[in-house]
Amino acid sequence: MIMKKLLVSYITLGYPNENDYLKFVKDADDLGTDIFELGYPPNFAKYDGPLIRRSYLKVKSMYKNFSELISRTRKITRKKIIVLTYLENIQNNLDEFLGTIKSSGADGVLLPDLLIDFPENYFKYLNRISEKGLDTVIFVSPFVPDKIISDVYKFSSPFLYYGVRPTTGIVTPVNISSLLKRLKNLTDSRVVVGFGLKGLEEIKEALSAGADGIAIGSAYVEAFENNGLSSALDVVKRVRCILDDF
Amino acid sequence: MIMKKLLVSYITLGYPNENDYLKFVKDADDLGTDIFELGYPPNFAKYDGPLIRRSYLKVKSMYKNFSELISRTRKITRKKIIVLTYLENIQNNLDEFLGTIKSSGADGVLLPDLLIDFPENYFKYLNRISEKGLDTVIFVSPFVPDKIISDVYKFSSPFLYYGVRPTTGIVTPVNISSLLKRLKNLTDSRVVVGFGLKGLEEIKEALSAGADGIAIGSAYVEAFENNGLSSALDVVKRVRCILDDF
Amino acid sequence: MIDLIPRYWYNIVPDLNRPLPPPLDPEDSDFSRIELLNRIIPKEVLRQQFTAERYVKIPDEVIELYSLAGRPTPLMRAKRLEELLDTPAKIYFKYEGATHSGSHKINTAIPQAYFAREEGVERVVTETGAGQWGTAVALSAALMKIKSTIFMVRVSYEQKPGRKTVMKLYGAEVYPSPSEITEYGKNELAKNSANPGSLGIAMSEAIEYVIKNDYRYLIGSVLEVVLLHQSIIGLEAIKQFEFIGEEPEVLIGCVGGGSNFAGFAYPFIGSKIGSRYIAVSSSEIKKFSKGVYEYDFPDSAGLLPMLKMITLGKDYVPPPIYSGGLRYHGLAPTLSLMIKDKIIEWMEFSEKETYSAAKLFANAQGIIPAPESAHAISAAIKIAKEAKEKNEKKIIAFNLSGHGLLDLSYYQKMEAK
Amino acid sequence: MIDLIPRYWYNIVPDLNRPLPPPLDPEDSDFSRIELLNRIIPKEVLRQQFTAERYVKIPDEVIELYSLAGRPTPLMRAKRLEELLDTPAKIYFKYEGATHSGSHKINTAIPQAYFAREEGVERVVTETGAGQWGTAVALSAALMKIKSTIFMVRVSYEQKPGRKTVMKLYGAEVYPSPSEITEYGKNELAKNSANPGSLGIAMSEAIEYVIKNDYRYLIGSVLEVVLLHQSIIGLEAIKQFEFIGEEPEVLIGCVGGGSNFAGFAYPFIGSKIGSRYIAVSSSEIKKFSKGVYEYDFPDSAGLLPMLKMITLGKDYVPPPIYSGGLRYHGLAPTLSLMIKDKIIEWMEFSEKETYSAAKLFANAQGIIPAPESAHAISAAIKIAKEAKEKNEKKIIAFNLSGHGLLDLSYYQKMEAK
Ligand SMILES: Cc1ncc(COP(=O)(O)O)c(C=O)c1O
Ligand SMILES: Cc1ncc(COP(=O)(O)O)c(C=O)c1O
Repeated sequence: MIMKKLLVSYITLGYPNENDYLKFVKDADDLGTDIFELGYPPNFAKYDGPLIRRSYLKVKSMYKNFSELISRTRKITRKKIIVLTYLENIQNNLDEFLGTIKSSGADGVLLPDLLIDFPENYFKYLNRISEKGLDTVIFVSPFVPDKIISDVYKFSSPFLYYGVRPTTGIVTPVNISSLLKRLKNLTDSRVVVGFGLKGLEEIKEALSAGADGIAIGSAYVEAFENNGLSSALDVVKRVRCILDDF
Repeated sequence: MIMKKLLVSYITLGYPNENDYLKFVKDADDLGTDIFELGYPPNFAKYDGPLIRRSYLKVKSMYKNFSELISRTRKITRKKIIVLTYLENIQNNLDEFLGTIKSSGADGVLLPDLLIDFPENYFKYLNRISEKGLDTVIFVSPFVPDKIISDVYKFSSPFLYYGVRPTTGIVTPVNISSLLKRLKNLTDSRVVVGFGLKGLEEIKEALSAGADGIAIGSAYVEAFENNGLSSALDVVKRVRCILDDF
Repeated sequence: MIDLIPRYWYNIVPDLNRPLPPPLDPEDSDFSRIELLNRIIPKEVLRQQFTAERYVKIPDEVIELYSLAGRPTPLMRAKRLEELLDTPAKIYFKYEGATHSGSHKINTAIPQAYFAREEGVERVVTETGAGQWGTAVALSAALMKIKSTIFMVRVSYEQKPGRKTVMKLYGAEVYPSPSEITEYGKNELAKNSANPGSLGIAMSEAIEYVIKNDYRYLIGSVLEVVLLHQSIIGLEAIKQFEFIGEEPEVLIGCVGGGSNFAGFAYPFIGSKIGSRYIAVSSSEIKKFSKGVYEYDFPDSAGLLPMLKMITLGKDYVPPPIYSGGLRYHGLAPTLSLMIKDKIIEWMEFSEKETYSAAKLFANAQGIIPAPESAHAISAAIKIAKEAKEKNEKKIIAFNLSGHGLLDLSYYQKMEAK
Repeated sequence: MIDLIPRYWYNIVPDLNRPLPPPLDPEDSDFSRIELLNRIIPKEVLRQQFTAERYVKIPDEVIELYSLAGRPTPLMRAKRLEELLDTPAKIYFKYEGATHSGSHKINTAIPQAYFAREEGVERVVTETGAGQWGTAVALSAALMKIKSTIFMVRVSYEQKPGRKTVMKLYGAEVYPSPSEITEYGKNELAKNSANPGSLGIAMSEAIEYVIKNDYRYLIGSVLEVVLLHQSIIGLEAIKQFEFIGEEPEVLIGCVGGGSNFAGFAYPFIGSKIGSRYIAVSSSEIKKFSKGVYEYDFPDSAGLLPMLKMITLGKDYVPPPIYSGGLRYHGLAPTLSLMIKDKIIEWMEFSEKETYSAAKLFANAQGIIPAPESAHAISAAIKIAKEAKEKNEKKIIAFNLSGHGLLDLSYYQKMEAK
């Protein structure tokens, strides 16, 4: 049985304004997003590129309560909601943070700095997250050694996130298929590929190489920046189309 | 059958004076010299060392007619007489020279510069010498290539002269046995070794390596210079002893 | 002989014990330095910089050029050094000075120039301090039949005419830096017309020059892609050790940015050969004893992305030791990580100790080492002496990263001291 | 690799077409120079000088030291040079610059120093012009743990500090010649305190110093024993050619005293491999076009026996071309004989032609050749171009006798012209 390919749509919570944000989630859901990844602004989004960093800056100046935004999102979509933020900023009040987003309707978290900056005790964090009834989407990249991937992939749910480039939204040259082939040898999780995927060709390449889904984020933010909501939704349509055609 | 080892005694014609010279020849004959080599002073004895060169200088100032000395030598010994001189000096009146020494009683000639300085036409000279009824003792050395030795050794009679050092009377380090082994592979002539042989050890080494005889010259001249006739004759005795003991 | 040259480079990242912190922009940045890399570094080089492949195929033409340039380099036994030290240890060294550029730098200059030419670049640009790297780039460009421009720190340009001559002979344009060629250089000269220059200034000029003219920049150390290319050293050495039926236990290299050490030691670490790996710096520089592990810029101008590494700070002004190649403030991220995790040990030796080691080695083995490489020799001698005390038959191997034939003024100066 | 090093040197004398004229004292001489050799040259060296053995065993320790010093040296194909010349010919070269002393000179310095030490000599002495020979002697003495003294032509001593530094690093005492150390030197200085020196003066000082102190003198070229030791080059090359399954047809080398040419070409001649052998000198020196074949002294002071050779006269004052190693007045006797007999051809190239060839080669193959060696390159290029005209797939091989890393002032000077 060939599984349907996942479309994971990232959007920064409340971006570019509450109205457009909620419309985007609703329509993106309708257009075939399988899972939402919501950016919860950290102090410094160090592993993100300038587009997403700009979006964080913007929303930080607009809202006080991001959990509130999660609750509102929860109301308009039944798709899984994964909250993306940096462990660095929440480690001191982790349980509280996890409790809040859980009660706001989030299904899981994605912490891009988990493996990199907490190499000694990421297992402890994984436990604490699952104790709160939340999934963890584990973020791996070409910078994560084989051994670590083998150790952690089982704990990633509902998929394993593979960032193929050093940062989001910056198109550096990569050989997506060779990167993915290596990863698929190490895991039987569903793998969603993200970080600067650009153009139909790259998405097709990822799918051909065995990606189970695609994460899109910077491309939405860029579309919003340039031509607003409808343009961002166009991106959703086009990507879904490729996924379905595959 | 083991052949008796040859003692070839070189002496410069008339050296150091006629009286001692004739006595030397006579007694050296009695003491077991097999063949005499008589130095006929050339203009420049280029392949000889300073001892023999000095002896040439001396006799040149003493005598006019060296053939006459050969005749007198002939009268006191029945051993073979080989006249040593340089082809360079006699090439222009070769037939006359050969005729003269032949009629003075010489049996052959030894021309150290024959192969070296007349590489294109030494065969012609060998013929002219044999036409005069004289033997040629061919002089070879480590400077003579294998091919030339193979070509000429048959024409050397009554033996092949092997000068193991670059010049007479100067003791440079040589490995006599290896030099001789090489030569014996190239020829089945009787090989007499000379040029600076010094000390009993070297003579024994030459004999062990297959020399059929030993040529002594500078050692006599040196003995004459230092202690006169009896000392020179002592050398003859000692060498003969080694040859016979071998 | 060409058969001894491996067909793949080795990338240690998939074999690390923990994830490598990725390159970063600083928090207050208004542009992406990672994006900027796209405009200055050849595409394939950048791809290799961020690859997760354990083995990266070496293009056939690069293998041929490696062969032309003197690879495989010999693995030699320093038997006479052992004798002089009267040690039960065996000491081997891999001799990178046998390449035609005289150091390991050619191992990465060739593929970088190759990838630049493959994408149609007409000129490659870099900076050089002591001149080893500039020489390697000039030669590689000549081999690729493309042009090269080298910004050479002015004080070296003036004091090391030999290196300059070599680069020019290979057809490079060589400018003393700061130069009038770039805005950055002009500014520096305006501030101080007698500016002796620095690697930081030269690097900034090179990058500016590349951006303005759409040339490509070649990088001499620190980045993972450079370490990847340098792995040819260790991969060859492993085959050579197999050939002679020995297994080294201690592997040693000197470190500037870390590329020759990593190139030598990583393949052994990856193959689980050896039990000690020792990176050596200078006690005048104190990279290890004073450096901190944090995000910092690899270049003084801060045009490149920040890397998490052991660093003395991008504005660190090194003391004027002769080993130009060790005066760099940072250390390759994978190497920094493994030093941090104590998988790799470190040592530091003074210029004086190093000079004695160099002289001892030259007299024992006949090779005049580059002053940088002499730091590795110092460590090998130290370990060999320890082995003597403990009467252990240790097998020690170090990387001799370059010869010192163009560093004779160092020997002259040290001899006079 | 050590297995590639032959176990025997090859002596061509037994394979000549005619006898080699022996060394001579001049007619008016009151002492024997051949006898004097006994007091200045190590015994075994002298024995080998006058040997008739075709193969002379190389002592095991010498083989080990050859290996230590970088032997076997690589046989390389100059494929990119072929491409640049667009020739159907294949061009190979034997790279003697890969030895640690940087030239072929080490091949004879090692055995000479070895035989000196074996007979208990505490110090070896020689002269040097450009410095290649002095470097080789200093290194060999260091390897034998005996002392060395080098009389270095004063003008080189002052203009080539690099060479001097290398020799001193190897522990040699280096004196500018004329010096105050010898009577000969003192006399020369008394005549002219600004005397720039010459090889002849330096050689005379070295020999005087040897005789006075009962040291031993090492000789760098011309004598058959030196050619014998150098045969290691060609013997290795023959094996290397067998290994790659090729047979060279044209063999080329530059000539000063003749040792690197002979060392390379003689084993091929002896094995009847090849059809053309080309010895190359400089058209500024005109050794071939102006030299005569006659007995002459190998040294200007006339302390050594006369040799029958092609010579420009022992008092010949060469023009100041940079190729110091080619400025010698004579040519080894066996080589002279075979040139005379047209078994070996000759060519001469100007400094300008040679420089272009050197530059072309450096850019094609990455190696900076010694200016002497560049003469061989010039001839190889000439033959390759002829092969192109005639569309012949010739196989050309030349000996690259040394690298030019310590001759950079030559490149600088020629570049500026
Ligand atoms: C001979 C030599 N060794 C070592 C180094 C240090 O650099 P890295 O640590 O990248 O090998 C350099 C750098 O210039 C060098 O020239
Ligand atoms: C590099 C090099 N090549 C060639 C020569 C010429 O000497 P030979 O003819 O003895 O090889 C020399 C002599 O100094 C030299 O240094």
